[in-house]
Amino acid sequence: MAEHATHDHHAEAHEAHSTRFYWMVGAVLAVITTIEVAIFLVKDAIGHELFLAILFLLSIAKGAGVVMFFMHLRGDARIFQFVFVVPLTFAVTLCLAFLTIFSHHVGIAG
Amino acid sequence: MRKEARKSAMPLLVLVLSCAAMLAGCANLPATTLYPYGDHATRILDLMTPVFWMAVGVFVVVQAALVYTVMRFRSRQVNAPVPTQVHGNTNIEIMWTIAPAIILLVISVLTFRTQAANSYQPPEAMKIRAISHQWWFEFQYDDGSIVTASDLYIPVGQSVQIQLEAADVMHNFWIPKLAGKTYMIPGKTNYLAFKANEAGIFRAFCAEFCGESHGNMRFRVIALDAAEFAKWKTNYATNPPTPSGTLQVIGLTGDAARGAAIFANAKKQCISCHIINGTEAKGKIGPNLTHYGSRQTIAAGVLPYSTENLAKWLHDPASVKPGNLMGRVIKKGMLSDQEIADLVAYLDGMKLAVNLPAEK
Amino acid sequence: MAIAEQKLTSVSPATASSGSFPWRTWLATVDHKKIGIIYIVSAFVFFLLGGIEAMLMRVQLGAPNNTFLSADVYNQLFTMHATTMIFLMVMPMNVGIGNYVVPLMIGARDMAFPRLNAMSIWLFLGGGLLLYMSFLTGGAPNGGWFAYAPLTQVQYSPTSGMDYWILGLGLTGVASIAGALNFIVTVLNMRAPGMTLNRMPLFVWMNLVVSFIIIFAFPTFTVGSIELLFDRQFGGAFFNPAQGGDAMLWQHLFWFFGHPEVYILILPVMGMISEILPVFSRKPIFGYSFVAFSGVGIGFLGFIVWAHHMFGVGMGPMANAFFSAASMVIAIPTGVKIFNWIATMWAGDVRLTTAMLYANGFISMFIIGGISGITLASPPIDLQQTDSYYVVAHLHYVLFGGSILGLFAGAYYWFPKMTGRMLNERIGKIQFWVMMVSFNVTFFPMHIVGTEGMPRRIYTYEAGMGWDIWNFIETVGTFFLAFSVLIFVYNVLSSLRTGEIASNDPWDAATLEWAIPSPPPSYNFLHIPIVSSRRPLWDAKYPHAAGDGHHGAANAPASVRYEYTDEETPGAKEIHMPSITFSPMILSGGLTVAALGFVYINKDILGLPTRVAALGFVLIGIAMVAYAIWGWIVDSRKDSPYLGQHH
Amino acid sequence: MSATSHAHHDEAGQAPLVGSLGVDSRKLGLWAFIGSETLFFTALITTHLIFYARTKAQLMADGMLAHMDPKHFLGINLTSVLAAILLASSLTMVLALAASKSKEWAKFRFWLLATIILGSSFVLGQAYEFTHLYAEGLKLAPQYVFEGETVKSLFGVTFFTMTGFHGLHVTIGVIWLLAVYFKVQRFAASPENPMDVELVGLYWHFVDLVWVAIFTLIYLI
Repeated sequence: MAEHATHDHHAEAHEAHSTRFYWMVGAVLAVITTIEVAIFLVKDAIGHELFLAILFLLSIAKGAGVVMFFMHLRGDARIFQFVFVVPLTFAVTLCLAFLTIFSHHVGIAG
Repeated sequence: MRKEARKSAMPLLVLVLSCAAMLAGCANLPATTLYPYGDHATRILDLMTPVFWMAVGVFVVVQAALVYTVMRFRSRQVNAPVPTQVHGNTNIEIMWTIAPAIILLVISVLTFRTQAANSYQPPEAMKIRAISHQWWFEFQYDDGSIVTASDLYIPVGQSVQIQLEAADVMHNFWIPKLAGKTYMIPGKTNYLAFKANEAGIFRAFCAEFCGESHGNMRFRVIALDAAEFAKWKTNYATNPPTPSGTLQVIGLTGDAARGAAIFANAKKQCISCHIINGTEAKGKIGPNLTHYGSRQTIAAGVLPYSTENLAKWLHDPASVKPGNLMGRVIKKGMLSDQEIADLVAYLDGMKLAVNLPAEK
Repeated sequence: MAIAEQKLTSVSPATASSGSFPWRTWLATVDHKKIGIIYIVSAFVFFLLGGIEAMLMRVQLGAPNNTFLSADVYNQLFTMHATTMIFLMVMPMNVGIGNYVVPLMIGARDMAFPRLNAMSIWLFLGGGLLLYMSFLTGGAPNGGWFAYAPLTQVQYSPTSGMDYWILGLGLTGVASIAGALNFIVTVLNMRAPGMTLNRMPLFVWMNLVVSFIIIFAFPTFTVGSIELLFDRQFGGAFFNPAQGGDAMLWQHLFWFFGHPEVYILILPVMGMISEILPVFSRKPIFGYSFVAFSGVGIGFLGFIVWAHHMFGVGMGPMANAFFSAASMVIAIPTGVKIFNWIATMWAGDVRLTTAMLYANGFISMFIIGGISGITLASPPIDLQQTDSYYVVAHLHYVLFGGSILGLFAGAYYWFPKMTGRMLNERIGKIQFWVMMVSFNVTFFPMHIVGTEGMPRRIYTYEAGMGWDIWNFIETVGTFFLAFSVLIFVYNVLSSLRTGEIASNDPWDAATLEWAIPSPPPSYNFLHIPIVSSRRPLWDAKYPHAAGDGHHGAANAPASVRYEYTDEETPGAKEIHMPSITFSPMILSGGLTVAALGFVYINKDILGLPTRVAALGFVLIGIAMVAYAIWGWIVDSRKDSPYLGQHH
Repeated sequence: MSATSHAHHDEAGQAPLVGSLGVDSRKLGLWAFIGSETLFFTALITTHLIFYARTKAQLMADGMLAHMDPKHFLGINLTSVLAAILLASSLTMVLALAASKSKEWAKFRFWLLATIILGSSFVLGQAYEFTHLYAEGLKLAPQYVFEGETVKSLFGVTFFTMTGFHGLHVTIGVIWLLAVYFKVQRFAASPENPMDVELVGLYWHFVDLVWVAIFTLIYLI
């Protein structure tokens, strides 16, 4: 039944991740970190908006790398993705909502 | 049969009570939200009324459906046959998903209209600053040139914009008959604009729990006709006359002049907290006591104003209003009865010549 | 092959629990049923405490300018009343019933993590005791259960009450999160073969939803209270505007948790109602998936409406409009549930047992609470009603008229399963009517006084406001309400001794817990049942009326049968159940001791001695935790499923 | 994958290896816990961002942002190293897991020990950073002193609370790693070892993930 399917898939996903693969992921993440630091050092040259854009993309890539390959969320049972992605969505909502609300106090109850 | 009667008793009782509620609501009580005298509160009532009737409608329909179902299908024999096993019906589900959605849409639209009207801040509105303290309200006019407390004087027929601030903890500014609540938040400034339609004295409260004497934090709003209001303002701006005359209180003869001396006497502590315009009293901690004789209440709405109550307050502030600051300084017996009588004579002597409207 | 139900007279709980009370098997238990009962009993004790607090407050408010209570005591009482009823009564009562019933309903032998389960109950009790200790140590928390800043800053609330509140609720919070994780894994991973998600009983569904709400909502509260603790003790100023903090931040963090919290309180009860109505209508629930998914929907929406508790703080009309609309939307799934419940009874064979009466009382009262909720969701109306007694009426109609009436329904429904004895139905019905009437007498007038301008949380009010008569009526009502609770206590105590012995399936019910003895043996099911529909037991009894509706009749060979088993049943000995252990209790005790230390960690009550003692408590607590974890690892190895494998 | 490879519904009445969902119960529980922790750290980070924005606005108003920005406290040299350390520890962690699955215990011990050492050095590095910041004038107090000038700001409070709780999580992680290390040392044969390693690994990677966020949002931006 369906559960077995996921579970075989699950097993394969792990065989796929050989030691060499982990080293590669690690290398990529290291490179990303280096770039992050690099652009931080030249941030005045490239302008704030571009700096932020690149930085966000890089760190999202970095986080995604850790979650998908080191934590094996990619290819693992779907339930794990659910219990991680749903709160992550709430978390992002919370962060953005709070930053908006606290950016400026209207001062009218209405 | 008796069971049925009992089962139907419950919603019946609720209906009776809600009728009682409506009747009770019809009475013009001191703080009811159902007898507005201000535009802000009136618009809220105009929104509340249709919503209330929709609510009653929904209530009656659903409760009736519930009671009818239970009574009609109550098991009548011990081993009745297994009823038909109905598992659901998508069309019905969709229907009763949409039906409430429509009602809510209507309510929302009405709501947004009222929000727009009530949050509008008229540029021509008269600006008044309200600062909440544990546990009393301070009011400032004309950038602080007029400072008073516990009585908020406003003109009738002109929009006022209250600038709401808090000196210590969070408070909530509520004049049920004039406007809905707005919080007074330390570190933030809120604004509430409303207009009184009729002259009158209105009850008002702090509605947010703000510590020990939250229950004792009230004030009065006094709406005066434009002319009368102008008069009040000019009178208030002029310093009180030099104290003179005597007053019979708590069986003693209080002397205003002596009272003034006691008040000014640093040892008696009054001036370390209170201001009286045109005197040496420059304390900023407590309420400004200028023209105190015209106050509607004593200790921020705890006692109605009277020379007896004022004496009672001065005798032992802590017992009148638990936890208040003055009670920590002026302990029972620190002022002799004669001193109290003199102080009362002094404070009561400072009266403004203003014709006050009736309580509404 | 309808199964003939034979009365069980052999195993009577009286004989089972005769002789000296087996303390050890309870204090060290990891059995979800025993743990559930400890939850239920302790939650009920807290219910009585919270009720006493409420009555004291009502006496004070019974007359204007009353001096029965001092202002400060009153403030402590309303703070503790709310804190108790929310965190120490309704939540743990839901958890307790869920703990007992959910594994049975899904055909499991225990929760996924029995020791973690034991830790949760002891941690919850530790937190509750810590909270109540504050009464004896210089003042209970007095800042309201919402603890609005900056009133809860140390300069405005100098007693240790709020520190007890922070740390006590911290412990219960950890217990709740641990419990929720346990429920999630149990429901998702411990279901009997064939018990697919869309065959789960709705009570299980709601417990799953609520568990997710708990683990997603509690962290913001935890962070908020940690920051508050830093403010009060470690020189922070998160919520202290005078030093650059922000009072609004607390409110947003608190209500981001606080609003989902109200669904944590109500959804499991809605689940109970969705079990009870079908059984006593002898019909399946109407619109199973709509009822289930409306619960899920409410759970999700609950996370985007928090600021409707703050319409008055000046977020502006646009923000208010958004949160207002979102809140209104929640009324739709709620309405769907109510309509489906009524439709479930429609054309059914409605048997008005006490449980069924309470279920209907729940619906009837919840409708009122829901409707008053709609008015509160409209910002302009809310600005008149918020912080007035209207809100007190609203929240009691959903929390008492909702949660607590529903919990009584659950109590009458599952008491036979838990104790092996029936509750007395006649007394039960009397209690129901006394409670319904006195509940409305107590709380309905609050709508009126609220509309007439009575602010909430005031310890006194002046005469002549038109509030006196209603307040007096409310106070009288409270005493009858208390009386109805006493009737229940009497019913429980007498039924435990002399109540009719309960068979496996006294209500002719549909779900798995009724297939096994009342009370069930430690291992629950001798043979793990194989499930092929939403009403496994019903389908076994009434094959001609079987099936899920959309699958037609049962589509796979089910193996659901009554089991008449006990600890001596052949084969029972071979079932390996986790062995009892004190480690969870020691761990919870350690955390409680450490929390007590933290209350005083930076206080100058006796100067240095206090700090030293506090530090000592913290260290002892940590040591106990370390010791307990070691013992825990040893025990878990002892009956690790991996080592239990044979192949 | 060892835990799932003995897939069958056990009669042990205990947390089964693989339940009705086809996953390991402890792993499911830990993932849900990580989900909960995500919101915990989000709340802490959001608090910090809100108050940093406020400090910045206030400094900008006073025209002091250029030289009084609290970010001047946070040299990124040390933090970049810390970030690299934690990232490396994630790699060694996953290598240890792989080794444990292929039952290469020598390799496993090496990589797990490496993870422990890297983790501990992160904690030490953070301890050094904290003492350093205290010496420089950034304290757990609603103001900081920078070049003799005092600025009213919650930067210190929010920063230390947030990074402190992350550090606490790393510390707990190190203790957990040690426990697993010695447990495997003691019972090399026991079949649940790989799952024990996977669990501590998940937690460890999550802690690393939080640092990725903090490093970007707090240090770099």
